[in-house]
Amino acid sequence: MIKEQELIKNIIISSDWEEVITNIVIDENMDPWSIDIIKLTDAFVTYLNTLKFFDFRIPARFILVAAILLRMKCDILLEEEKERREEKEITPLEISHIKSLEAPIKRVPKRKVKITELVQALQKAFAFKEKKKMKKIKLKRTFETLIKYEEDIEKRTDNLMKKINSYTDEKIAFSTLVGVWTRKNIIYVFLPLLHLLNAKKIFYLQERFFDEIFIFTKNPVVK
Amino acid sequence: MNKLALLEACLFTAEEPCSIKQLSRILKTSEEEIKWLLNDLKELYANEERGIKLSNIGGYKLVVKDEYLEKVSRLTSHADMSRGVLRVLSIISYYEPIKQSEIVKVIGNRTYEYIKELERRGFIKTEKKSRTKIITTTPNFEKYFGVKKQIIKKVIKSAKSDDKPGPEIHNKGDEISRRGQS
Amino acid sequence: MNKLALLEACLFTAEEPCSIKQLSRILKTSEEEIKWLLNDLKELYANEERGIKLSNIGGYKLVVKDEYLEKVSRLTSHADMSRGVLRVLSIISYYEPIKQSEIVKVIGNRTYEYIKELERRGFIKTEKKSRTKIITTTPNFEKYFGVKKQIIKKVIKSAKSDDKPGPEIHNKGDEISRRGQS
Repeated sequence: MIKEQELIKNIIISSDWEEVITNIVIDENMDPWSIDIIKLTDAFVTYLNTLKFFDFRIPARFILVAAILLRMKCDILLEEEKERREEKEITPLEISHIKSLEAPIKRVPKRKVKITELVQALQKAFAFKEKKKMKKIKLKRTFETLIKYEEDIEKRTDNLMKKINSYTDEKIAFSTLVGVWTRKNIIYVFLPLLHLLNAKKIFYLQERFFDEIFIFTKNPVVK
Repeated sequence: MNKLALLEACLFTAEEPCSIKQLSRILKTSEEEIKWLLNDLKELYANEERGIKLSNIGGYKLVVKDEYLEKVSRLTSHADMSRGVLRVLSIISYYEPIKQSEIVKVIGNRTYEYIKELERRGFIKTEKKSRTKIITTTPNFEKYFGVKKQIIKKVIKSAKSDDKPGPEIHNKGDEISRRGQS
Repeated sequence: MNKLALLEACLFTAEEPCSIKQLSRILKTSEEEIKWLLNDLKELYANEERGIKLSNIGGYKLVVKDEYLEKVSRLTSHADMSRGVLRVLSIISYYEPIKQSEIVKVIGNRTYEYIKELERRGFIKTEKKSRTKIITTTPNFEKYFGVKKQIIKKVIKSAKSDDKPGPEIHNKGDEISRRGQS
């Protein structure tokens, strides 16, 4: 709407329609051919409704400018249509008999390897070996951490169930259980929650994706 | 360090034709001197005992002399232009001046990129006319193929009178490729 | 048609070094004459005004003279050795004599094809020993880099000592792997 309101202001203060078009292009940096005239009219009606005093010169100028913009749009659409028709009318070239030219040969200039490059290659080979070693170590560590997590999942599930039971409300928001909203905390609650859900010890409801998840101790649907 | 030798090494190694500006940067000398050196090199290659020459199409580079092209072509597997680009260039050379839209009609949308490449390499020039481009070949086109435009056109036309079916557009061994033997 | 010129055109164009046999087929002349012509060409390039020379490593081809290599190398993106091949060659030059199986451990299965290429180009020779191959560099290796093996090794070692002691290529400490470092 803002664009249209600017335009109306432009129409009111300009002295003639040429000035309006000039202002559209220079001040508003707009393409006069792409102005949505329906939106513009709607905005104008809104504008008229806010007026306490009615100046007939303004609607008259507005109608003139709108008509000119409409005319410009028609012209360009007609021109495009004409061009499209012309393009369709192009008789396809007869090319089946044209043999393709054969390209002259291309020599690919290659250069010799420099001795510095030989040295760099060796350094890369060493780095490569190092990387391989590092990868193995990293992988090992990751596994170790994962296993550690697995170990106390039962304990965490029990703790979470106790926490859920401690609430008197029949529905508890997931965010309440998480407390401080950090990635670690979320996962720390979410994983045991999945276990409880799987064991059918709790039920959940989420209206829309990414919305709050509500946890119930009794099946809310049955109720 | 010999300047003429370094110039030769540059032109021998360069993948793309070199500009005088570029050469003057590498040789650390004036563009004026580069022009002199290029001239010396040209004279050096003029000797009939030499199989290469200095080419100046879109820049300077060393190329095999025309008369030896055919004989050495089997030593490299690379063509200098993709088949699509060559096909468009053939159509242009046959019909020029020709509208870009007419080529698009038969070749499809890749025409635009082919034409851009041909223009970049200086084989064609385009002139905007209302909404399309009018395309013609340039003198570089003749220079590159080493034959006059009229002869190229004749070659293509004579293919028509043979009345061969179309699909072998890209077959090897048409007359132009044999120019090396003439 | 000038034979010397055609020979030059061949060596200029060829992607791979040419054998005398191959050249004699293209020039339609005896191998004896090819040898004479190659000699003529070599003399022609000996002039200090020339930036290129005749190389004879695993066959004949034209290459840029060593002293201009550094200045012109950025003009092409193609080195005449792939990165993988170069990496394997660098390992061989540092540790030689080295077992093929030891290189496979670092580089992986592509080692086999890289070694085949290096052997074909005459940079290394292999000697079968029980289940693996023992690899050493050849005089062509020195010739290509234009420096003695000992100097190449010194350069590599000094570059190595800049950083941490080289992570050993060989997990198992057999004698072969350590000889190169002594």
